[in-house]
Amino acid sequence: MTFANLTRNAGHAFGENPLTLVAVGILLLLLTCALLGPSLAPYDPLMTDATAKLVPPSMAHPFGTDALGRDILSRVIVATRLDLGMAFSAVILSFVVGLALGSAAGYLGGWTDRIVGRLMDTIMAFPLFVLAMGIVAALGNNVANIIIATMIINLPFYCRFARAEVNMRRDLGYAEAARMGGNRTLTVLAVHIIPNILPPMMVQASLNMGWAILNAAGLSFIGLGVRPPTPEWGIMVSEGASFIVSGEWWAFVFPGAALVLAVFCFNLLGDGLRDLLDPRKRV
Amino acid sequence: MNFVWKRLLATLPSLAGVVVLTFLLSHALPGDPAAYFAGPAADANSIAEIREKLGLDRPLVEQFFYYVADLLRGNLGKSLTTGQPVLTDLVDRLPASLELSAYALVFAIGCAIPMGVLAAIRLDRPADHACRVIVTVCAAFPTFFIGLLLVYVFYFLLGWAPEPLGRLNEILYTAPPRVTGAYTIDALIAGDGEVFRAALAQLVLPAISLGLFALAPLARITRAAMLESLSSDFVRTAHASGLPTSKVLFTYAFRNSLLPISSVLGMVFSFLLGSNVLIEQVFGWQGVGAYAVSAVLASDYAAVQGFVLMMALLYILLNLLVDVLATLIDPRVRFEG
Amino acid sequence: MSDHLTISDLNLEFRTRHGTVRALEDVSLTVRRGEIVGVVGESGSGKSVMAYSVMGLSDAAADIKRGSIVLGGMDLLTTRGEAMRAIRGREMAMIFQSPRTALNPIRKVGRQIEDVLLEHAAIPRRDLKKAAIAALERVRIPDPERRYNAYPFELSGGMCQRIMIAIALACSPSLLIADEPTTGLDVTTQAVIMDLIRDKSRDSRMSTLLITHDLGLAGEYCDRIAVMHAGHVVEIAPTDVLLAHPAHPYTRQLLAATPTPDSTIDTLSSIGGQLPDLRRELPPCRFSERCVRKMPQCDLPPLPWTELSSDHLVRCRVPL
Amino acid sequence: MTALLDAQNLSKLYPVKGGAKGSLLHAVDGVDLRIEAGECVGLVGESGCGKSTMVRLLARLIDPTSGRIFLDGGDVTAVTQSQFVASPERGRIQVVFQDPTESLNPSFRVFQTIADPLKRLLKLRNADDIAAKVYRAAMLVGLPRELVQRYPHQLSGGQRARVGIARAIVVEPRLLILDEPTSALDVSVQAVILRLLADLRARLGMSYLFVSHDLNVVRLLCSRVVVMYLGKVVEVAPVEQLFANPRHPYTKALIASIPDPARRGEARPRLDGNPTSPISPNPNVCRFQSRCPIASAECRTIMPELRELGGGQSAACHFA
Repeated sequence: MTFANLTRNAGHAFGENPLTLVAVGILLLLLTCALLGPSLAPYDPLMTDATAKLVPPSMAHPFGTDALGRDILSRVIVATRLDLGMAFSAVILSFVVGLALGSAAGYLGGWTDRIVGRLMDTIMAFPLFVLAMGIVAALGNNVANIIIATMIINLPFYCRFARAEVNMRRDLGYAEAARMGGNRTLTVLAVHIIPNILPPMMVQASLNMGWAILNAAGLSFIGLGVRPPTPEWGIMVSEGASFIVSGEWWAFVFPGAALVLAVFCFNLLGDGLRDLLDPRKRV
Repeated sequence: MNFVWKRLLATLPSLAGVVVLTFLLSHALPGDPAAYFAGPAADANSIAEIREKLGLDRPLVEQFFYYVADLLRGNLGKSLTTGQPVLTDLVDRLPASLELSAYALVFAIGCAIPMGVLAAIRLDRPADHACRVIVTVCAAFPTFFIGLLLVYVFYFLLGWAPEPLGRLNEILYTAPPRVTGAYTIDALIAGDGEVFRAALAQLVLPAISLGLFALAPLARITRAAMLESLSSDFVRTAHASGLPTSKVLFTYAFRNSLLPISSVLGMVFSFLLGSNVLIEQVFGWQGVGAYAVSAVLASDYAAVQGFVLMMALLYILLNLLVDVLATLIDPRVRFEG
Repeated sequence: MSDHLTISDLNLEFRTRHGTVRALEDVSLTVRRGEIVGVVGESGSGKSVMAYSVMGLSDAAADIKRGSIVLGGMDLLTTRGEAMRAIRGREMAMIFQSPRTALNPIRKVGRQIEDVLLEHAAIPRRDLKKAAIAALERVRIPDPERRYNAYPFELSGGMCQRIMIAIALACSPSLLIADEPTTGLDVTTQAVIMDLIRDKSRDSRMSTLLITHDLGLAGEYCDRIAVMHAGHVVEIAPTDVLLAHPAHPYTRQLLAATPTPDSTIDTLSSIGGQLPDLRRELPPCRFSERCVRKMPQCDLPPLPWTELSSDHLVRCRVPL
Repeated sequence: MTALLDAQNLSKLYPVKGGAKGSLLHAVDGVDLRIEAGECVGLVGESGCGKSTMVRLLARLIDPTSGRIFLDGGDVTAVTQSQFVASPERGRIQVVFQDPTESLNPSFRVFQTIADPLKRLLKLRNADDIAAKVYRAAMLVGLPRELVQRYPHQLSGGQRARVGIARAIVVEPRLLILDEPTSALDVSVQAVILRLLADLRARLGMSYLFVSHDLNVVRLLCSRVVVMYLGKVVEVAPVEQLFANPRHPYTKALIASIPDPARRGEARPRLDGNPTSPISPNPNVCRFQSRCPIASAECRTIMPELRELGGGQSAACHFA
């Protein structure tokens, strides 16, 4: 798997899996909402309207309004930036830290490997969502800590992946040849090995993005991190949940659907990216 | 049996890691744990008092020893919200969570493995595509959202499911005498069919919501592992030897797929135990998850810490079980130990 | 000797996303009762594809366009499903390269032999173990009672290949297909395994098809050799004839490229060009683009079989 | 006269994971090896005999447990391998690795692959100088100019092998270690590469250490052959003498195992029995004893040392 394969297989991957194109479409929509959110939203997401509480979807409010009369469509749009932002920051952080720790462990072996391995084992010894809850509870209930918690529970995946990939390539002919060619340990790792593991790592990251979104939203759903009235999908679902028993479905369905759409999009992108890089690995 | 002992020994570092990490979460982080333990309403005086009482003014290492010593005595501290020892609270509520998770797991395994196997055997045919769609959809739905949707459809719209408020409608039924703590089992032990049915009815929606999320990774890995086995050299040998299709599929391909499947089970347990928290929230389930959420929101730190620790122990135990099962499947693991 | 396996005019294509690969074209080959026939060719020549079509184990993307495969009077290409399954393992058996992965890693080797016996031999269950141990004995495995309980990962590559042979020969098939059985094994082990295969086929008058890329190996163990190039059988002859008087230019060049105890670096010569891309439109003779003796008539279809003697056939218009 | 390469009493022992305490895998055990300037030495043995560990030791990719390596009389083991990487000595020994696919960085173009050692070892900075040397190396190995800007996956196996050789010779080493350079190639390609290697040696005056499991290939290029068995050298001899009169029973079996159509049907010695484990072997027992047809009580009490037998031949056997 190399970047060169990427362009080579692009045609086939898109041709055979049109869903990837759909995912790219959803991604563009999400990115637009995330970047331009407030200016796209028809209403102020925080503006309450006592006269229009729990209005069903209509022309004026396509997604209806919530218990305080706020426009749900506007809130869903504006929340995109926060939800994707939290997941994306967490994924980027765990990607970078995981790559650094994992490749050091995989390439150097010995004590580095043992310490890093033990650390990751300890994280993995917890049910991850529970650990995230514990971390947020300990560090303090705010958005930054949601990101940190999500990053920590994602870390082992990147770290182990990078370790395995580096370890596998360390003794491969081209790494040994690089050493024969006068590359020092760090150069072999940085110039010859890491560029070759970036593409599979990126597939991993893309597949992971959906999971990160679910985790961040899950934490908000139980009341951690984001505080009302900030628009955020998880918290909106949680607020809307109280009105199910009285039949006001729109309050929880639309933010929930936004979540599903985002996760769905990144899962498909990850699958598509994997096919692009290595069509044989398709499962 | 030798292997089991070795594997048990191998969990010790994990256990140690878990204990250290939970300790660090409460003691070594920024912020004043004494303030946490004292609760939001405490004044400076009582915080200082608590700090001394908890030994928080002593060096970290010393505190750690006290912490471990307390753990060994089963002392997880007192919960602020319930006023009871945390251990009592947890033991009280654990069966509810376990019961729910067990049903969810049975549901997930029961659906995912046949689905994955079928998809692999019928590769690129309608059954495979259907499986793929189900898996993709399940993987994209947050557990809590599925739960809410199911409640809306099956309780509000159709009226098939009972009201999503806990484990048993306490107005109509009385809980069976506690033996295991799991209502369905206790009801059966008490021979009370009506309560059993009622408890089961309460379980259906939350168990399915929980199970659906675990279903996706399991079905995915089953399909992948089966495909791997089916394209392996030894399955080719089995075909070349003219063995019956059923034998090739089960004795040769499926048995070999169990190993990768069991290695993903650990991940699935992690999902289940984590999502339990969310689902208990949605269905008003009186389990440890709901207890932990209210503790977190009330800054009831001893309770949260106890919960995290217990979940980690439970998870380690489950993984141990899976590993022991894996050795029964694969002789190589036994030898490499 | 009578013909036991007859492959005639076999045409096989693979449908891939990059186009149709014409993997076999008009392949004909016979194996007589008790004879060892070698099929020699470089990678991509189609020798394994042919072997798999005999066993009915072709890839799902393979499409047999034309031709027939007859084993002992039975048309294998029209035999399907259960009937084919009954033949495999009993009438014909196959051994593979990399024997370690060809055995089920989590099943005792003794049980894997029993699986075949249970299916094809009328042996009562209580005698199965004895029969399996006897099968291990027949392939000269020392201490067969202990090996019965071994898992493949506990055995060496050579030992695994003997187990494979024991599985293949468990029901005394009349045809054995050996697909590169010693590739990846040490040369000393290779000799032991090949001796075993030769002895077994001699003992029981079993026909053997040996697929290999090593002309030297085929030369030592086979009665006749078929040379394949780019999906064509280009020459078939008794071993000594083929080695001494190759008639096809490809055979001759392959011989010249194969190091033997007598060759020197100066006598070693290579074959120009590469295997043609089997997805393209190809000339009648698929070797013509690499052939130094190419003549204008080589481009005229159809490519004939030239019979140099009753036993020596070559697919070349202008044989040497 | 000082030899180009002189390895003395070289050992590499690996601790065994999960084994009994203090158990060591004896990969290479007290090996002496001399290579004269301009000489081509073959190193043969079965898989697991320590050939590839020897390659890595001599190439200074790993540090020996004990022993010294002198290059042109200078001790290159005086510094650790990680310090050695940057020393000017590094360029004087280069390796052509076994699998041409694995040994090329998939994300480097051919040009980058060949240029990398120039930049690192010769510290060349001038782009024109680098390009000149890269194209010259490509020309030497017969790699067409237009392929130099391609990625490895766009090349055939033979072309990749040429790139691997070009990368090794571009820094003009004195000693080229060839680690099974053709084992992954088809015979027709193998022939080309072997001739290329012979030609390069003549033109550039390098010494070769040619590592292979195939004696027929080794004899084409080498003047002297070293035979290893389980980490020990069992026989050293000029190539013709080794084939004509092997003295160690292992060498005899090895040569007898080479498939040879000329000797079909001849009864030749075969190696059976279980090889001794390389993990902490008894130092007073001949390593080959368990498979040896002529082993006696002496072999189980005294480890035979390598003995000079005259004519440049030596063997480690009591009965040689």
